[in-house]
Amino acid sequence: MLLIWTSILFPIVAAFAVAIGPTKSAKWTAFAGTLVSLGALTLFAWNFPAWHNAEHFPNTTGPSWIPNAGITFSVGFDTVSLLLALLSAFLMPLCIVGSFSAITERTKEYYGWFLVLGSSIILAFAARDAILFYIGYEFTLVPMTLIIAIYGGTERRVAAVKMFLYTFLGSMFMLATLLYIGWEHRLVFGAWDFDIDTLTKTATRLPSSTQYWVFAAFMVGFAVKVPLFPLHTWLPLAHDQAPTAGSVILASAMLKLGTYGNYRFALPMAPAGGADLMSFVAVLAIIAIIYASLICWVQTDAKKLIAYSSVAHLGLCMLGLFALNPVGAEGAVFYMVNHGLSTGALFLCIGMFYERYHTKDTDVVGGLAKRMPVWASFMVLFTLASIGLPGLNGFVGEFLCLGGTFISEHDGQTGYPGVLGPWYAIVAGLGLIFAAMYLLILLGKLVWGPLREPHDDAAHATSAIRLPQDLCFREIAILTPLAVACIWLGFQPKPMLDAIAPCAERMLVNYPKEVERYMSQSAGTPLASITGKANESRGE
Amino acid sequence: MIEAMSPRLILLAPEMILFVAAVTVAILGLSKNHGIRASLPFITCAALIASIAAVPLTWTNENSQAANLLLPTLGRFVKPLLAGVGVLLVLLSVGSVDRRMEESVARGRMAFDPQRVVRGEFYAFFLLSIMGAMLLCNAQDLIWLFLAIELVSLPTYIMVAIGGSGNRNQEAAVKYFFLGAMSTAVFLYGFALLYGSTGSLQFLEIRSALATQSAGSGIETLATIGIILILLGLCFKITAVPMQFYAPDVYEGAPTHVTAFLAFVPKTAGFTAMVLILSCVGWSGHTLIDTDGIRIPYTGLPTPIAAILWMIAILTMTLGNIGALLQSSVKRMLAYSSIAHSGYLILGLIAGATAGVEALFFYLLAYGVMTTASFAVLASIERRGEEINSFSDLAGLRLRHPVMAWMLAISAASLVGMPPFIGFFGKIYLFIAAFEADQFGLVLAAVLNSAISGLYYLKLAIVPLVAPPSARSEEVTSVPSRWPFIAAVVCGVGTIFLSAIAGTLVGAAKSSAQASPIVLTASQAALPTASTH
Amino acid sequence: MNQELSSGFTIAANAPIAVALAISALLFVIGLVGFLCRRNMIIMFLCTELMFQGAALAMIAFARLRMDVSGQVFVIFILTVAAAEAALALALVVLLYRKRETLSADAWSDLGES
Amino acid sequence: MTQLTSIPQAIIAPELSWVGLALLLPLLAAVACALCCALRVKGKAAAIITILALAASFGIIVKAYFAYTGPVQVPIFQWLSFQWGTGQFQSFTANCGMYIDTLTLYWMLFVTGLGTLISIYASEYMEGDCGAGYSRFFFGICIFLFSMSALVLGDNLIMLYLGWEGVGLASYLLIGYDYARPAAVAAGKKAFIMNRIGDLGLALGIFMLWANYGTVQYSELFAAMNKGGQTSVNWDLSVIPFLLMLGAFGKSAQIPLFTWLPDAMEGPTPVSALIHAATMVTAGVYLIARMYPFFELHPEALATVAWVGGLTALLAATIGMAQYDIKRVFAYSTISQLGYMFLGLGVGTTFGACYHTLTHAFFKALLFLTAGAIMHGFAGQLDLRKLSGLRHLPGWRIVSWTMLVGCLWLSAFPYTAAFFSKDAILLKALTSVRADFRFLGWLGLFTAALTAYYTFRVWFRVCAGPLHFEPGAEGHDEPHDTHDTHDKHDTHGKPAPALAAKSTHAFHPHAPRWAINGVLLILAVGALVVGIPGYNETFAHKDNWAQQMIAGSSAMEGAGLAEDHGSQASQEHPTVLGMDAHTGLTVVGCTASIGGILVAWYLHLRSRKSADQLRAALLRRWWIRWVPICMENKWYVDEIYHACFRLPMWLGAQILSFGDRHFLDGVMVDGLAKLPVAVGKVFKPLYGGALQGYAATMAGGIALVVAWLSWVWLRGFN
Repeated sequence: MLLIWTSILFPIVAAFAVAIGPTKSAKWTAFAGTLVSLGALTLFAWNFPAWHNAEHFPNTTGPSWIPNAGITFSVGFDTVSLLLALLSAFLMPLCIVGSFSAITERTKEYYGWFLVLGSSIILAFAARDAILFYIGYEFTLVPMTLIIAIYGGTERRVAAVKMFLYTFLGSMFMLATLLYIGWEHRLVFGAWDFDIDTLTKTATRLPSSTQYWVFAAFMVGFAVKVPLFPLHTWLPLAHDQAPTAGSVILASAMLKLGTYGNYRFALPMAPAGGADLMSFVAVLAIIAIIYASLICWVQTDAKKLIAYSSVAHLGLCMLGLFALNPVGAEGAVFYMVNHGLSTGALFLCIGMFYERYHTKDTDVVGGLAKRMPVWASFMVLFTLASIGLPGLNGFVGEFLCLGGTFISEHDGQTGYPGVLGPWYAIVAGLGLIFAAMYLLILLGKLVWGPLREPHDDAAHATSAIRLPQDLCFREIAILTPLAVACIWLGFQPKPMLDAIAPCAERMLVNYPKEVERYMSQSAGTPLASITGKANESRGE
Repeated sequence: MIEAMSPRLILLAPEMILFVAAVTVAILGLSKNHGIRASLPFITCAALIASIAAVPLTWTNENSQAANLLLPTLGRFVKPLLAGVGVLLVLLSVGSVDRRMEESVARGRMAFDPQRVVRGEFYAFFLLSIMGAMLLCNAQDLIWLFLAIELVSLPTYIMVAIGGSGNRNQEAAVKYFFLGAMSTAVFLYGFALLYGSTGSLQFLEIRSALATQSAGSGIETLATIGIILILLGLCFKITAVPMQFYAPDVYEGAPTHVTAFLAFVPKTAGFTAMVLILSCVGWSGHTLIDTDGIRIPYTGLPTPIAAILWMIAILTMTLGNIGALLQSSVKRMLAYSSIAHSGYLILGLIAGATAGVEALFFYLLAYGVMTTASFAVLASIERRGEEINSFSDLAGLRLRHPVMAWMLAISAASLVGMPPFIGFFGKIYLFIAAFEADQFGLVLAAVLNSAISGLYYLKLAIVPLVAPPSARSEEVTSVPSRWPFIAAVVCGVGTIFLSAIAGTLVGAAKSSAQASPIVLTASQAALPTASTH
Repeated sequence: MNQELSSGFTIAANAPIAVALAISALLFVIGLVGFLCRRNMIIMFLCTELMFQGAALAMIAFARLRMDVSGQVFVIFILTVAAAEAALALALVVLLYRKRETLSADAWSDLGES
Repeated sequence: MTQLTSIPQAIIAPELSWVGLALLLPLLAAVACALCCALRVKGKAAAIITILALAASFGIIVKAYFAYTGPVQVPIFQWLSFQWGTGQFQSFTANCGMYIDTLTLYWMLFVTGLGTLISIYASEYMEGDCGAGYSRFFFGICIFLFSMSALVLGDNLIMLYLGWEGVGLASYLLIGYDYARPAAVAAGKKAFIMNRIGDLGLALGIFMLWANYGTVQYSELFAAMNKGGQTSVNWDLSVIPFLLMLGAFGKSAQIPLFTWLPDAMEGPTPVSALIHAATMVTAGVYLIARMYPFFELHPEALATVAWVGGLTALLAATIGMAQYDIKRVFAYSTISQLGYMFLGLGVGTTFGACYHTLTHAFFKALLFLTAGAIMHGFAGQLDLRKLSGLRHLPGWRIVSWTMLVGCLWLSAFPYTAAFFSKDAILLKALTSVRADFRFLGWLGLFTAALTAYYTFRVWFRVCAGPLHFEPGAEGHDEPHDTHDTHDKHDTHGKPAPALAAKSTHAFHPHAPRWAINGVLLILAVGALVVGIPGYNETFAHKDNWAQQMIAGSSAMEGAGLAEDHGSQASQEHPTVLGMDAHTGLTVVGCTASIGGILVAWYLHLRSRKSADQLRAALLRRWWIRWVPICMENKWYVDEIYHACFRLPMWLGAQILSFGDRHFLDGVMVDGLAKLPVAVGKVFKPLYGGALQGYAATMAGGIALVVAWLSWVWLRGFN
């Protein structure tokens, strides 16, 4: 409890310290702040009671905040949220160190906002009160918007405004839905209460038609954040314009808020709606995979490419989530963490060569393996992790997501019937091929091949801090932990899988019967055509 | 009657304090001594603070019971609210009334001339207007209501005219005055019709009369039309459709500190009056839950009233927001935003009963603080002695006045409803109230509108923080007086701090919204009138 | 508005009430129309006074109908307030006339969406 | 198909976990090499580490071979496993463990053995860029050996998949070893992506197996098969073999996924020898042999494999006939031989396929290494028109003669090891009851003749005849290894081939030294040795070692031991051309190979002009012209793929990215954002600024309300 609040609030304290402290020490203050936050969270995770049992939200209580609206300060973790919070807290100090050379003016504001961003993300993951979650979820927009709008590229203001408005619109729907469920709870129990478990209990009691709309409204909110096709267009622009560290946090932590929202709210709260819209969301996810992958293929801007690739990857993650069986859910949650690690690392790598060449255009720069072998080897490693090479972290998530989708249609024996199936898995599996294609093309242009460098040394002159040709110690120190994490999770996923399993099951507890209901009545609905196609794949 | 008089007088202690202070400042304003003249705003502040202190002392239950008011506890929250925001508004105006004259007197370019000094009057009218708004809380009949509203309005006309110098504020004054007079006539006629239908001016009697009407063949058409006319007339005070058209011009033309005043005090007065009128009608059965969780269908206000309020709410928030999108003038934009916020507030009116009214007053508090914050920032900077107007003046504000830039950003974030600022909780409360009234449609509209409002509030935050300074904004300096700046900081911090104690504030608002026990005939509770949707 | 007029008849069956109400409504509308049509600010103000008086007349009529004095009391207050407004209006008009040497309301339309 | 004997069941044997060192050592060596890379070690430390590690793991495998008693399953640690219930289908278990049976050992023996030898060879071959890429090269080798061992040793299909993609990665890294050359990079990319296509099939096959049998562990799967196959429910199992097949085709470069292998020759020659000839490309054969029982889930599955194999063999052979680059000739011969193996698997003799894998591993590695030695000596020269009579050149005799050995073996010269292995396959095909299998058998024979021809075309051109050579020009289109280039930037200043031709006599090819020669000799001996099982069977009529090895494993189905009991689906008295099958096939096979060799001798040694005349003659006749053209242009397969798949997809991608930026974002999103502004403009006139305008609007509003009310009343609202 205390540790959680430390990890949430200490960054804010540090932010104040940064604001009033001298400019010179700002970055170190920020670094210390994030380290303390990470340390507190790690300490909490170290003796976290519920790693292996299914006890939901262990040892969490909270003082009441607004009693007559049932809003409390209660925070707590289950393993999934704890993992994601750890991921964010883990990336924070890396990002801050990564910004040392990139951010040269208005540093105090930058680090201050970065700390606030970190704490609000952790708050969102830690909150067990829906409104508290919303506060964290929504407030991340403010620092991120400012970080993009102040420190971003040439179109930074457009990008920032678009990101803000797009996600804001989505989350307003989400808020309304939360309040609606709260109201339903108020109807039944006569008092407002926003405790997530309570809301879940209430929401699952709603008639399935209501749940349908609840789910749809949630999806509007979270699909923007994930982002799910066709609501993804803010992401490439934001990533393209954001400073490196901003991109890292955006991709690794903020997008996870969307998938986490699905895991924590949309799916468990409206199982009937989830069952009804299962194949619809799955189809969107698959479209996202193929669509984004194809776009990646023709991108020449390295950062945009990674941005679109994370659209594709999170599409796969959503697909696994909506396979609605433990395999898919395990894979999806695992994939959230892995995507955070590998994509974040890729953004860091791109940023590092951007700091040296001041261009992200793979037609201009290339063949850097000769110039920056160390950078190149990290780049290759993270790219392979992102491709999903077995033995690296990406594989486990991808494989389980696809497997979950594949067996989703498999009747009864898994205990989790579903309407997806082999056809979904096959089409989504093309994404794996595409991923190899565009990421290897990126490698081929950027890392391999004859050396190509922009000839104007003006670019180098402008860089405020002279950087060595290859990575300096600081940069290696940033990438190494990520690399270790990628490899370790690839070779030793077991503990994490065991930790996720009970949560995944709890999320899906209502689904078997709901999906049965849906399948029994789905004949004739427009979605049934898709499902029907999946059924044909049985070849019987 | 007589024995009921004394508690009523005691309840009026805050108003009395303000009245005495008003007379005092009006006289002191004529003093030759510059120091005395300079101290007027602070005397005003002192008076307001004193009246805040007076409320809890005097507003005891037995007093309010004895005063047989319709909403016996209304003043307990609304009066401190008015006075509290009033203090900030006074700070906002420090140094801007009579500024030219005071400067030239200080430079000795002209002798002090009691004929031309207006500061005394200004603060007197300031206090009187707030006093009128306070008096509303004690209104027990239509006459009192009418006089109180007029007492709120008339001084504001003058404040707009004398608060600053130049043509724009006089144009604002004339528009405000004439259209205000028209709206007054409208609700006056409404009073007449209501009186005609119920045969009494006393709220309690009107309420029971209407109760019996609705228990019978429904509320008389005459009364309905009367109430609707009253509401439409009051829409002028709260800048709601269809009476909001004056607002952009007047807010833009009036001096910034007066604009801030207009954006809060008349609006609060208007909403208080509306609450009083609508409590006469009674949200007879807002959603009732029996123990099994079975929902008794919502029978709220009579259909036409509810429907019209419904339309007014949606139109107001929508027109306000889309109007604000087009603006290049900050004050005009804020005027539209205040229109939009009235739209949100009407949700509370429709939801009604305790939940809606408490949400309404809580949101008024939030709105007062956050909108005052943005006006305070505008009031604390100027360009070549003119008050700043366009966004391009604000560009790159952070370079010279970082704190003000941040305050503007904070107020914008709060106005858009970004957690964890106070505006967010205000919105949550309104939505909750609307849900309790089954007004899902209104919630949806409000949600969409908040999203739209993001378009321009974001501009208000981004321009000072991010945009590079323009040629115009290079000339922006802070006004000589530091007090507007202090007010801005107080409000900015307030938007964050108040959200931490939101629970307490809501509790206070709740306690203020209880209606005096209504004599609901059982038949009335049984008869469900038509649902609003 | 037939039905509530009829109800008026039922309460006290004497015609003048309806007439008075009609006249009050007429006064109000005349005032409104004049307010909209005339450009001279003083006349515009007088039109608002007309609207006030329409309301007042209705009030008196209802007081008569209800046999209740409070309506008439209200009228006295209305007159007072009207007087106060008149004073204010004249002061304002004079102030504005000094600026522009005209009483036309159109002279004051610099603000507004352009 | 009914099953006679059940697959031997594995027992859990944790005590054998020391075999895991065969997995661990290459991995540790890889880490060590990576360290060498990071520390920029100048010397040959990486090579030494690698050789030691691989030799050690070879030793371990040998020890395991002698310790072998029966199939065992050796758990190591839990990898990718979790459960959400107690039911059979409510868990997913893919641990890091080993499944050791004879098939595993059979494969691991030549994988680790050849791995060791070739890394010895490479230690000299690559010495040119000590300090530069040397450690990186051996890092790749170690990664490869680790992945290959995981592929073969793994006790479940996920481990196999791990190795499957791991070897793909290794080949990607090693093909693109010389990353400065776009050709090499592109080749690596192509290899990885085409393999990925196969991998998807494999992955889907694994899912399908899991969905139907609730496990991906060999032991449990085989147990399920022994119980008579399908334990699950509703799904058509018959797709499983086809999905697995796709993976095998990708990895083993069969139609339709074979085009990556020739390009892979861009890599250094040891890589080509180890990965793209001897070991990795046989992973497909291993997969099918390992999962052989499941290929009977669909009657036509094996037939498909057979057809694909036979056609690939022929197609690759025809292309190989028309290539001038030695390594490419050998590459296509590899594809062709792999085709034989698939043919063998398809017609039902896993023994033949696996035996051919073994022999092929040796002689093809040998051939590639000789080719590498030539490249190494002649500055990357591989054009067989520009080299001649090397055996007259001092210091090149070993290379020439070992190459001859390799060529004889490849052309299945009578009573060489390859002769027996190829016989086993063709015999099975020709004696099959199925007519199409018999046809494929004759096709295989024809291909054998072609093979003999193009193999000896190379040898007669390069090693025989008058001495004459031109050095290659490093760093241009010719595949080359970085050894001779002391400085990359100088390569651009190097003389063009023509110029180099003039300076022939100034150029002194330096002969290979002991490491290369030694390895060549060992391999030649090895190529002889692997013939021994064949001799035993044919002359001593003893049991064939390879056959026993295969028969003891899950591939026993087609191992042919059961065949003697006449119960297999083959003719009672199989005959070829009326003779007893064995003799007949011997005769025909000898004829085919010797005939091919003679033709090659005439065209490429005796009168080399006639070869060109023949080509010219063919080109002159319109009705036959297409044959040489298509053969020289590899039947335009790459171009067809480009036109049919890559180009349309690329265009689609362009359209999508344009649409995403300008339509979805530009029109839909921004348009939606502009909507409120547009609506706002509509209301602008209402705020005109005229006092009475406002008054009128307000009055109008009130009037509207009143009008609405009265309308409501007229139709009654309660």
